[in-house]
Amino acid sequence: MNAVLLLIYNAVLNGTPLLFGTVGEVLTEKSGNLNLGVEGMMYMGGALGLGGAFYYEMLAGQNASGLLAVLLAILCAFLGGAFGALIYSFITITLRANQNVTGLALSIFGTGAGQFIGEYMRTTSGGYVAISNQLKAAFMTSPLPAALQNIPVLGPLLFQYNVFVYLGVIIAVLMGFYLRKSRSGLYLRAVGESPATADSAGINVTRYKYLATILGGGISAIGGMVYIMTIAGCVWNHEGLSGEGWLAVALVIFCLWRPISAIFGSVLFGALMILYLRLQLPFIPDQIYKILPYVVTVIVLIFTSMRNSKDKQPPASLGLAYFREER
Amino acid sequence: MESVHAIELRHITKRFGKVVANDSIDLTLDRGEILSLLGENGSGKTTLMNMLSGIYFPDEGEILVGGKPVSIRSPKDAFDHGIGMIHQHFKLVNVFTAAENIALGLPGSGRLDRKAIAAKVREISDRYGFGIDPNKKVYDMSVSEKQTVEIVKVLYRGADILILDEPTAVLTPQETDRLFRILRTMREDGKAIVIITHKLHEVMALSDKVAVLRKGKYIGTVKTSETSPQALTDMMVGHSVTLNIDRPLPVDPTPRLEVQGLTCLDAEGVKKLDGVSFTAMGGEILGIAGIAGSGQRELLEAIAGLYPVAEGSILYSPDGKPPVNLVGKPPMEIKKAGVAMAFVPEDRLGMGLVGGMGMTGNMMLRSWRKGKGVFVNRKDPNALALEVKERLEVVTPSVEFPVRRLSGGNVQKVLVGREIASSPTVLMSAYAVRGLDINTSYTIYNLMTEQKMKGVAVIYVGEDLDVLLELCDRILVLCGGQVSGVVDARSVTKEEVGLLMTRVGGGKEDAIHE
Amino acid sequence: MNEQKTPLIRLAKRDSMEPWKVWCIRGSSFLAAILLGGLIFLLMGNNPIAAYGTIISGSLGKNTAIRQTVKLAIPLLGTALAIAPCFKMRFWNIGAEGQITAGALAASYFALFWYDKMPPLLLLTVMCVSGAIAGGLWALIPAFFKAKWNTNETLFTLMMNYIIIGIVKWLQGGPWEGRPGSQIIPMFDSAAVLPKVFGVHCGWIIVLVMTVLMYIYMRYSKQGYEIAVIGESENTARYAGMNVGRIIMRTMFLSGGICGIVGFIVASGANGTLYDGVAAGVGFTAITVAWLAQLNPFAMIGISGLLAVLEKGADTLQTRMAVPASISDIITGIFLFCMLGCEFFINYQMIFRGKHKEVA
Amino acid sequence: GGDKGSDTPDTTGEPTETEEPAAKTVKVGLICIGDENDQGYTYNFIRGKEAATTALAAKGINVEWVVKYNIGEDSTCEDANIELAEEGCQLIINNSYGFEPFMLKVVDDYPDVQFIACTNQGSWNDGKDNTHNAFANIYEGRYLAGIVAGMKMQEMIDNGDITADQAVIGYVGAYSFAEVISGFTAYYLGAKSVCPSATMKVQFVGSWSDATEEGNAAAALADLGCVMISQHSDNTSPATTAQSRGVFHTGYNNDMISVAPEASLVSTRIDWSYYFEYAIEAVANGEAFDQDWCHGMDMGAVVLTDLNEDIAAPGTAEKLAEVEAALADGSLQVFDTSTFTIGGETLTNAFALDTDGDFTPDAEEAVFDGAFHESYFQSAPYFALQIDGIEWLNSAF
Ligand SMILES: Nc1ncnc2c1ncn2[C@@H]1O[C@H](COP(=O)(O)OP(=O)(O)OP(=O)(O)O)[C@@H](O)[C@H]1O
Ligand SMILES: Nc1ncnc2c1ncn2[C@@H]1O[C@H](COP(=O)(O)OP(=O)(O)OP(=O)(O)O)[C@@H](O)[C@H]1O
Ligand SMILES: [Mg+2]
Ligand SMILES: [Mg+2]
Repeated sequence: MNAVLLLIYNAVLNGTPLLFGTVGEVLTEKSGNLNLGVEGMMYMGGALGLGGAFYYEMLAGQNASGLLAVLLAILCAFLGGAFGALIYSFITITLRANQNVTGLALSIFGTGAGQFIGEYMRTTSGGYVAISNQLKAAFMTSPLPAALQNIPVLGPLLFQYNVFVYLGVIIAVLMGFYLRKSRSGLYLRAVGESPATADSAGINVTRYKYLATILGGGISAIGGMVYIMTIAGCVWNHEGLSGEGWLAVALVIFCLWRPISAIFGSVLFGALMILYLRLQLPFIPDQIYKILPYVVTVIVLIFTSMRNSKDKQPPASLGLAYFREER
Repeated sequence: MESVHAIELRHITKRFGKVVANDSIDLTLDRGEILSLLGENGSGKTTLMNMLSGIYFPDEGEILVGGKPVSIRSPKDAFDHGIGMIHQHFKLVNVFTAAENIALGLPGSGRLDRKAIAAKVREISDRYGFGIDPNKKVYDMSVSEKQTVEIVKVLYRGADILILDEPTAVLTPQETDRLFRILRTMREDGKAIVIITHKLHEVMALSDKVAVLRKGKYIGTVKTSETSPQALTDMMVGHSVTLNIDRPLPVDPTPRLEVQGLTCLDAEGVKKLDGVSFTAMGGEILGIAGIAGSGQRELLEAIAGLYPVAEGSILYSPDGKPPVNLVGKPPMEIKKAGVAMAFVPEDRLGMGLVGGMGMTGNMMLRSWRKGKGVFVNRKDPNALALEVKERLEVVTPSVEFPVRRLSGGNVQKVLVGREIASSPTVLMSAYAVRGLDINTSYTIYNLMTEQKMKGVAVIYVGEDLDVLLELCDRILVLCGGQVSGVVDARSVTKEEVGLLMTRVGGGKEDAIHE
Repeated sequence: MNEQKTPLIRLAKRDSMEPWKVWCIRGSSFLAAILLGGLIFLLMGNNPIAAYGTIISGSLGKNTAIRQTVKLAIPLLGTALAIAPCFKMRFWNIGAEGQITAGALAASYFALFWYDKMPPLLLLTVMCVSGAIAGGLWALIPAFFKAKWNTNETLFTLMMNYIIIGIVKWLQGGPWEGRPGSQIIPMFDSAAVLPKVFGVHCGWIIVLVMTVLMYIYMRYSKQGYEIAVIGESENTARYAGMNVGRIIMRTMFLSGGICGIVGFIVASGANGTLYDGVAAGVGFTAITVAWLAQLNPFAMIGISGLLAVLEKGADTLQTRMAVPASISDIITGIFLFCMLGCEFFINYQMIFRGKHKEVA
Repeated sequence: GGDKGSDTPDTTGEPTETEEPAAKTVKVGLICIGDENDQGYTYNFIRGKEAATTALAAKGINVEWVVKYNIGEDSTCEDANIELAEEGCQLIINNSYGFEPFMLKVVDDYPDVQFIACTNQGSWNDGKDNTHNAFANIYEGRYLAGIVAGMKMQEMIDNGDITADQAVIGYVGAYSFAEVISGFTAYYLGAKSVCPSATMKVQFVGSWSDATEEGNAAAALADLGCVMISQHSDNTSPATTAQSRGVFHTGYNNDMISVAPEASLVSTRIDWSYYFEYAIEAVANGEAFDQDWCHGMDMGAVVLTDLNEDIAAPGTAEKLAEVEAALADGSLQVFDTSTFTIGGETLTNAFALDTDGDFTPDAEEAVFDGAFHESYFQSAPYFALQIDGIEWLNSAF
């Protein structure tokens, strides 16, 4: 494989946790909820997802099935994120508290809870929390037939990824279709744009907001699990997830609230994060090189705002609580 | 045994904090009937109707639909009972197309069939003669187009109890006529219709019955055929009032503002004003007539320094000083020179007022920069707020109460009251009485005349031709961003003005017969 | 009416509430947080009473503890003050972290390279002013684009944090590094260190003075009024003759400037050196402080104090009761949730089914 | 005696029953940059603390520990030192390099308290009596780990899995800091001693602990053709990445076989218990102790974790035993100047100490008797040279 191919391959792997985080947050934000707690939810998802696979293997021992472990990890991670999002939803939707601050509180709470679960598993199991190689394969290697994987160039470019890469792309595409083509997706966007309008049209605003936020939180949290089970090698590393959630929040704006664009955005971010390792530039100090993803984000941000288009705006009611009797 | 009413309200009470918006109201509505709901600003009309459409839930009382007590907890419940409402403030998603807005909330399968919806929307708008493009985005629409979408939305759902909250406030006379035709057809179909409007001639022309509210209380219902505008006004206000505009002759008119060849482009480069020229005199009221969106708004904003000017000049002559060109001056300097604008935009709180602040804070919007030093003066604005509250009878618990929570008409009073109080030499007002009840409207007309008598050059953009003809000294007619005529309001007829309003680029020469 | 169908609970907005009730609600939410937190301690096998006792004694029990708690509260309060005008203007500045760092960077430059070239008082003044200017300029960048092209400031300011922290990392490992490879910038000369008053560097006096000034500024000044108007509606502000773009930039410069001063205080007063973690998450926590205080500067003193007590207390908790640091994050989260949620009961009224009287 | 359960690390040493009057109690403060959950750097100190407590109890010395976790390299460290001193600790241990400047702000106020800054070097020229530095000869452990790696690569060459010039080691380093440079140079020399064709590429990641960066760097190194990965950083992600890329790995700070059984050959770590025991005992007896302490395998201060026999090359254990013995009797020098060159030249002189505080060594000749003497003049490593065969992919950190 040549360097470019390797860069793309690794960028995709590196971007996949971000993709889940971003797509989940897109769904949340489309309902008008700005949940800054992605970092916290990803932490919970990471810890619980690993926990699901870890304890399953402890129970099942040698007979543990890889597929089941993957499904369990997804489920546990989803539930963890959904739980965090539920707290957030209750406070912002039902109790109508400020979304920015509640999100920040959730990221404090969630990182704490995630770390705690990781530490708890570590102390009770007396060492690293890790799963066996046999199960790891289910998480880290491609589920596709070898014939496809071995095609030159296309193999590594398209078919050698772990299962979550494909899952992430599928979720993103489905969500893109859901938002653009389906009736319920239209209603959801209406809730995010103008809850008063949606409400007066008979759409249950509260239900849409709750469902989108909880579902979105769950999907974001799967990203945390994907991070732990692929990039971190199925091991709990203390504070290992730091920063992924914030990047995901940034990516949502970067991709202009479009799940399909999030696929490309996450690969780009994944590439920018590792570029300094793979394309050494003698004239830039590495610490400066490492801020490249952020600089690029800023530049893209400026350019998109200069070409101000009405269709590329955040959902109009993003961040605002809705109360029917408010005028 | 009494016949079954389409809707019956019994002892409906609704409070907002200390404000009793509706106080034990009883009201009935029958099928095949159009009911006008009349009342001064803040008398609780919108609130009452919102309880039918599921936006509010009554504190006390009961609602019967078709004779059965029902509980309307949400707009969905209202739809289920066949109640559809067109709200005073648009309920549309800006980034959606007309068709998407119309499809909102409808039951249906997973996939959204945009084509089928668009087809049905076309069918409805063809049937009633609306011209709407299902694929046009709301943000590209004019106010009346948006209003049309709102109406189609309700028609699409096939509601048989229809509530319209001030639907005509933003429509042109032609559009209003078309709407009324539709409403009459629907009445024939046996639908029950409630319409809220402040325009008494519309009430007289359209409705079968009129129900009057005053300060949250139900006053009574009368048959339209048995009443008159004067009688209705007396009922609304609670005592006898005289409604006429007193139009003294201009005193010593001196040129104040001279606009020459004014051309303005919008963000997309479309000409919004095209070579507009006129002179506004101190001591007279210059009316500006035109179909909505003919450039009135841009004209006033350009004079106030809020809209970029591509070409032309705006010469302002202060007392005893040589004229200055206002083009290119920041709004602040223009204001300091004495050009004030009471602009009542389509979105009431979007410009001109700060929704979250009380009246005092809003009065400060004019005076905040006054005085040396870094601190603002709160005393004077507070006194002014109290004065405006008293003078224009603004219904508000206190001058610190956020104006956002006042009723639409009261919001407007605050704005107009403040502008007049700034003792300008040029006073521009656009749609100053939009949404105001008749009593308050006349108060405002009289205030304008009072200003004129003080030597102020008043520019009055209005919608109601009758009022324009009665109030103004001269009328400038705009059509498609161009001046299609300047006429003497005392001699011109309504028909002549109406003609000029639709004559695009119309011959200036023959129209000017001052 | 058909009682069956009446909603079980309805909501109505309240106009106002007597202050004692407001405080009762806030008090009970605080109590609820304490109980929930206690439950967590209990689940983890710790005695909740002992745990809370440790938090209190660890943060306020001794003079040294109080000093450290105050030291934690200083940047929190200062930054919350800085954020307040932006938030009032609805400019979501989540870049305080970066602005603090920028201020610390500029102050450090003078501390490191100019300490022997001017008298101490002048040096400290120069450090403070340069910190303010650097923080202000760092904030001005997103403000400029916001004013010019309405560029989304939430993301922009967030990115600016990472960028300036990256630059400090570079200085730390590059031009300003002490021992090669150590990533450590040498300590400042004593001339560049803020003196102590009552055992804590005098930053606390600076932030208290700023609290009063900020209160007056937001409440009574013309600029404060401009900020409030813009926060409500930019169009209205324009209509009133305000130069919105300039005010946005000015306010952000002020906000960044205060953050820069906080950066100077932390670098010079607390650490005596510069490193990439100089802001240490303060920028984010201060947002919760500012918001919970409802942008009231005096209330911020209390809230930042409370969070500092929690933070310092949690530190002691880990030392004395082996409660892991993650638990303290969980507890802090619960406190924030409760305090955020309780405002609902102040702003809204719940009407239960059957509570309203029927008029015959 | 006291219990030493890992969940009550702070109260160990509290007398549970009345002991002989001879028993002494020492109150010791420990300030940590993380907590045991990092399973790496701080965890090593906690393990050392527990082992030392047990050992001292046997000698009739009770240790009462007060441990502060998650302290930053900023003024909170100064506060922690003050707090511990106020609480009556007779000995305060700072576990991170960056703590020293903050510790030094405090030491004058408590002349009776002994302060230790692990891995740093301030006591050399700060002119104070109550400051100490300590480190272990971790380069010895690295050298041994290098031998394990080298033997594995040689086995692969011999099996024909790779060619001789494909024996490339990838090293994930935190910063281009003497401690790191000294470590990977020792490691490389160890590998080269058994696999002469070995070369090494070093990727610095700019962080002591960042799982993502470390994993990404390991992946980049594997993609560059490295068949062996090692690390000087805190997380397991280099190990797991090595396994997922089908290459081998040797670790640091902790045994990593459980997380990457197919890749992790061995790890090396510091065992702090010997130093703690030594220092605390001295304090208990009111004696002075070394202001600058450094020991290695001779005292067991550096240990090699269990060898992964399943994948290690045959004969590795025997070779290790042989080299360990040679190191112990001094017949083998890790930085033997005959085994490496710099720019093609043999190293003949290098300074060890910085006496004027400008952060560059300027005194005490480190090269003598045919070897560079690491950690001989001061505990903190000072080998910061770039030798032939090691390619620095980036050096800006
Ligand atoms: N990937 C996406 N994610 C979320 N929202 C989207 C996405 N793409 C488009 N939208 C939104 O959905 C709406 C409709 O999208 P689109 O432009 O595809 O409509 P269309 O052209 O009518 O659809 P069609 O693809 O059937 O031609 C737009 O208002 C846009 O804001
Ligand atoms: N959501 C609300 N919150 C607080 N007060 C309200 C609310 N809605 C209405 N009010 C108050 O109730 C009263 C009646 O308002 P309403 O909007 O029903 O008047 P209206 O008759 O429709 O007036 P207008 O003709 O100006 O539209 C007003 O005093 C208004 O301030
Ligand atoms: Mg109304
Ligand atoms: Mg020197």
